Amino acid sequence: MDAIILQILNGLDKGSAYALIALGLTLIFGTLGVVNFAHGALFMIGAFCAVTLSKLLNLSFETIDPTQTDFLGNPLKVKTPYVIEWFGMDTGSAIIDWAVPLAILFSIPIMICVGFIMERGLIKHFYKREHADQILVTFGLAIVLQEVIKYFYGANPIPTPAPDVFKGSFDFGTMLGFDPNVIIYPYWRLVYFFFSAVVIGGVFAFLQFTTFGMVVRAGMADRETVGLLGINIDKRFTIMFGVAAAVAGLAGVMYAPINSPNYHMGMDFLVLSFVVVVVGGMGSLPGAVLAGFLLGILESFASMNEIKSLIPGIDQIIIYVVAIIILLTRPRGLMGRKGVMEE
Amino acid sequence: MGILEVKDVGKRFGGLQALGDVNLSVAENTVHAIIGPNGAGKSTLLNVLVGKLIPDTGSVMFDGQSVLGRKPYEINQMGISRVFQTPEIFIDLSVLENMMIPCFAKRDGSFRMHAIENMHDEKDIVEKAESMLEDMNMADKREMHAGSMSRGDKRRLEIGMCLAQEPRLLLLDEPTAGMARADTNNTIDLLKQIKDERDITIAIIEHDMHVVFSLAERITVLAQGTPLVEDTPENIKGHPKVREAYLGESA
Amino acid sequence: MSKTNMTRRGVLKTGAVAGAGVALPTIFTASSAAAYTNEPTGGSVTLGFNVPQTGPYADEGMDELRAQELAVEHLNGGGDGGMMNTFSSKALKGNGILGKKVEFVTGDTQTKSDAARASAKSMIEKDGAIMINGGSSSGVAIAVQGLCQDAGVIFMAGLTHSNDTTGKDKKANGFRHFFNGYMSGAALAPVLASAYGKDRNAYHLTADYTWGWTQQESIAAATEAMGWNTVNNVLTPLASTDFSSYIAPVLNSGADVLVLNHYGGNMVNSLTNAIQFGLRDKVVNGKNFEIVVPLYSELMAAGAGENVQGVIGSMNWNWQLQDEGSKAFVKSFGEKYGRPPSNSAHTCYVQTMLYADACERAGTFNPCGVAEALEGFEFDGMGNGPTLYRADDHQCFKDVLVMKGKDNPSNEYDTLEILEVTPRAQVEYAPDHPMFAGGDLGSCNAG
Amino acid sequence: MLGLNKKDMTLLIVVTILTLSAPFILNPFPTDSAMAQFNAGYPDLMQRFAIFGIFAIGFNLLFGLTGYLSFGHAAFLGVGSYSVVWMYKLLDYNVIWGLPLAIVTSGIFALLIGFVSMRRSGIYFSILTLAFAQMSFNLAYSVLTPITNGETGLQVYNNDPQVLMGANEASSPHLFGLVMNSSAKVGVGAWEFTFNNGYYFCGVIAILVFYLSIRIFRSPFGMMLRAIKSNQTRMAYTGLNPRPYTLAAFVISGMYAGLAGGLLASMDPLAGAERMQWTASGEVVLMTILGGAGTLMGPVLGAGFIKYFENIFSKINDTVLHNWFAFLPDGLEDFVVFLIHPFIGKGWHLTLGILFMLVVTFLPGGLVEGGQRIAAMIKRTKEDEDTPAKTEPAE
Repeated sequence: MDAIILQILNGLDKGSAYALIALGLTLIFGTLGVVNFAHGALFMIGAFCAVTLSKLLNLSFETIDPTQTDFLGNPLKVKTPYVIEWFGMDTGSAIIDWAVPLAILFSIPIMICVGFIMERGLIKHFYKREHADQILVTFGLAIVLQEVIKYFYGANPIPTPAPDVFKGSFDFGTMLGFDPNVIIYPYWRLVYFFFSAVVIGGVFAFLQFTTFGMVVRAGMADRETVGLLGINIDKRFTIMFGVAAAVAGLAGVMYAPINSPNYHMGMDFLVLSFVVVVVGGMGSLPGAVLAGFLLGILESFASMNEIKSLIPGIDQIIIYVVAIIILLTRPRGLMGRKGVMEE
Repeated sequence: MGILEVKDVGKRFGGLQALGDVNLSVAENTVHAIIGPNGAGKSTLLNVLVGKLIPDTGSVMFDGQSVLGRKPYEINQMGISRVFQTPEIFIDLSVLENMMIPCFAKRDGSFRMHAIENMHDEKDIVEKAESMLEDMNMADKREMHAGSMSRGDKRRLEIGMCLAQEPRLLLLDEPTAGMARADTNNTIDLLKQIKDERDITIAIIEHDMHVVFSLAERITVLAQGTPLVEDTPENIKGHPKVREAYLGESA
Repeated sequence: MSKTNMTRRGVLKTGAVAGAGVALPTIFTASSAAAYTNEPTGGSVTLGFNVPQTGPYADEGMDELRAQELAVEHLNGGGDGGMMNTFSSKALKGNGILGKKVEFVTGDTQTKSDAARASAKSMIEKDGAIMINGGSSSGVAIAVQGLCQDAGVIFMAGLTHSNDTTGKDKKANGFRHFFNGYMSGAALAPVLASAYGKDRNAYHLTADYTWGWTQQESIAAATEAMGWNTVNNVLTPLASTDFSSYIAPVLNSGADVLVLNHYGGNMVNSLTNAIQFGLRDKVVNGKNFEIVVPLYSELMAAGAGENVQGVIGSMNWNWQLQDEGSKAFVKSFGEKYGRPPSNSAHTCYVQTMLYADACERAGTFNPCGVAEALEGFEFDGMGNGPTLYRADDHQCFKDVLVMKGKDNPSNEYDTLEILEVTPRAQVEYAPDHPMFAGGDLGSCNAG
Repeated sequence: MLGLNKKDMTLLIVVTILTLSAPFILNPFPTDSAMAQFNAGYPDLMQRFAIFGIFAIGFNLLFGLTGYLSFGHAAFLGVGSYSVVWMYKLLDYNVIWGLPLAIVTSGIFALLIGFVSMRRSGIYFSILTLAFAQMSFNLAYSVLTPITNGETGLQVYNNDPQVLMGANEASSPHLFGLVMNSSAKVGVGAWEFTFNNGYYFCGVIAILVFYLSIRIFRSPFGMMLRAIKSNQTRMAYTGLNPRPYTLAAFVISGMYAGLAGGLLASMDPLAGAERMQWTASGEVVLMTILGGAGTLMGPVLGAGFIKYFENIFSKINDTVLHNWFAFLPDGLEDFVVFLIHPFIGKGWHLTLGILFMLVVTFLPGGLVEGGQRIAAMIKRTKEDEDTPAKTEPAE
């Protein structure tokens, strides 16, 4: 029982990351009809926004301390971050400590700009092209983006810790009457879960309750008609691309403390996020969220020892098995519309 | 006993009764038109006939065999060909290739693996396709990209492709919809010619009364999913019920 | 020049193909006169450095490449000579190898067996490389080692830690300086026992592929011999990025030690995840919960950041060692590149030196001669104390370092501290030890 | 001749001549010149050109003709390789046993995967094939290690049965004694050309399967596949069942992939699990689109293009650059090297990514379209006529 609760928690947390990435992907697909293989790269850039802010806050000046030596035997250069110099030890280190949450604010304008530039500069020329061409060009873009990041930050993962207050884990077990340490969950992962719930809720509310969102939803359903009404749908779609990029970026910022960001983390999530989107149904926002959580939970269950001992290697393939079963029983994924991407 | 017998066919979409107790008999070697206002169930009926939809109740017999539950390609192989409202042709292929495909389908059935032969070495197929193009007055366009033709030519090609299969029943779904008057007249002439020259039954769904009365020998009027009346064109013209249900609005 | 594995019949057939297929040019030089693959004929000799330049291990590959370039510089008499001054063998004179200037070509393994073999082949076939050096995973090392055996060149393995490299998959043309899973276990177990006590329950998370299995087997055997109990061993998929679902059940299993048999990105993520769960703050069975990472590297430690603090693991070498050889190497590397070398850089540097030295001593580049010179070679002054290249399996035997994550690192390179230098005698094993059984060195191939 | 029309015959002859003379064409620079870095005429890379050419030709039979985009073809490549290496282990190093088996096993594998995946179309089909291939890769890397030797890759050990192994038989892959990795080198002046048995073996097979693919393109079957890509509705209402056609195309292209995988193991007797990974499937997709999907030559060009980058650009390092630009004054030399540095050696991915974007943006029909445009330009200037270039559907 405790193990199951634990894995449900795990699954919800994994699922929230999957759902966030898939949400942006399916948003772009649904509005623009573009298969964006560079979406994982947007997630990665988001994580590197957190890395960059953390590096900026740690920008230091050097003073030479003659009492200590470095590895070559020269006097050690001691680095002091400007932030600490300016704001004093306490405030300064607190600001550095909170780099990741601060990066949320820092990343939103950056990601929206990245999204705008991508859409206006490249993607818009591919609306009328075949999906295969879209895949190739966005895949090329993904490679370019990750190589640029690699050029500046190297291939090694860069530790980007969460603020100190979120260190350690919360003991759910004692709340539910289990022994201590039976059901524990890290604070930061709980934060991630609630954060993604808020972002997902925000996106849905935005589409549901604003005029802008209504037009976009209508455009997703029937682009020509909305165009005929004299509404400049293209401009709105550009904005939607920015929003999708921001959602992917936020997912990345908050993910940075969970796993140290590296330049290929986007590719690691690419296949998975496509599976999530397709299982949910291409172009369906609720489908993407549902499929994200479903696959997250099933993946967590598959990694339980009890299940692994029954079916060896099941955790290696569970995502794909589920994808195959769902696509064969529900032809257009969980909540897909007919006629999307079937030509 | 007609070549096509529709008995008590009903089809529901959620709360909407699209078809209710449709009975229809199409006699062999006639031109039978099905008319009716928008939403009368014409398209649903057509989709049932070609196997795209399965009705909730009733039976559809073609030449004594049931078509229900069969896939569209199987029904086609039984001898029913369909012409679509918007011409459905292979736009990426040449006109001759378009015409060769139904010839292959007629000769080889629904699947045959002939991956090594050169298609131009299939003399009987090429000859048949070319003579069919002659019949359609399209011989000069044989090397053309089918997608680059005018709409009227596409329609002509599609009808030719259906005829190349030597079907016993040709279903036409508003064949002149969206056409200019000249093209419409050409199509009427073509269909008349087909009717005169070939051993074929034609069922036509049409909105344009000019087309219907130029071609049809029998007319069924469909309204709200049920046949209102079936008769000859002359009688239909004067039928009060039809005037009320249909002609009145459209006139 | 290169004709790999040419049988007599092969020559005839090839001649026939060439004769039939193309009009032969008037100037025909059949170069089958060479005594072995890529025999250097001019004034220079070409070494092939095959390291990951793309993919997750690219930074490690970069560091290996730096060390190899440094070694070439030293061999050609440039720089301060580095370890050439401390090396117990004095055969190298700083005038290249056997009087020939050393040149090198590089290839990208991408950390994939196929790509690594392709780049090694291109260096052998196209650039005339006489040996291949480098690499940063066992799968790649074994694949390239097999290739070099077939092609008739020497393979000096870089970072490869699987027992199989010099066990089940050992080859006569392949040599490994790096330590292995068994040695990690043998070095770690006593230290772990004294640090954490003999009554411990270990929970293993193991990367689900060959290297992970051999390391897990080695560590479990060594710690069990000290009295530890292995509670569970869970295999984790290679592609995992999030290990939370494997780590969550650990606390409730009765285990009080978590052993992470992961490497590279897997290790960084699994350790980071384990620290997030606060495992090291917990008390289980009345003892502090501990985490062990059997194979450490500097880059992994840097990637995991403060999460490595207090975590014990093992290494082949570390720049903080204070022997003369290490100091000389760190100095010349640090002055050239402004950073201390990693342990895989050290291995690649030493391997290049050892190869050059063996050529000098053998008086030839012939792989069979070089192999003979390396087999049973005892040396010192290369940073690991007295070292033996064992003839039976081409494995180096030397001291192993037990490391611990530093609590207060002073800079980004100062993440680990040396806990103990385990003497060579303690990590030695018989060539027919069951974990290494099943292989066959075969005989050397000169092409 | 050979059942081909004049135009196809010319193409086949040109391809044959190019293939047979590749050792010359690919080595245009003298061995000791600075440009020798760009020579591709060494056995391993030439073999890869031929093998990945076969892989891409096969993939194009599915994707180029039917439009079904498979993301799982690498699985068949892997199955082919494993089959061949197993035959080495059980029988002997003669590739005659393994290659037919590779084609058969990959065909069966393709039939199973295709039968399930072909129930869906569009991206749903792509994801199904991707799922099957990733499952194969993950299992081959871990649980199936007894069959695949996991991370290390399947290889021959001295204690393998090898029941047919003769006393004097070569201990590396061969065809009845024709050892694959033996070569003859011919020096002509400053040039040196390598003639490798393995390359000619792959080359001849590549020509054969290229010929076969022309025949399939021109056959009624090929026309049916193009018809499916063009209009599935008309297909069904013409009494044709699309599924057996697409399934047959899937199986044929799977067999091509299996043959390519088998040849990889015939040139180099090791089968690594990585060749089944999705990135490997993605690579063949890129090759085909880059070269020009649906054309005869496109996939071959795309395969050559990508393999050339992978093997040649990745090996250019700073030292090489400094050698090239040594003639420049010191400061300028460093500056030029600094500018080029990010794009070569470890940056070859970046260059490839940029090229993908450029090609697909400006040449929607791939490299073949580029060639056609250049040809049309030449023609136009020659004839001095302003007729728009007509794009051929299948050329």
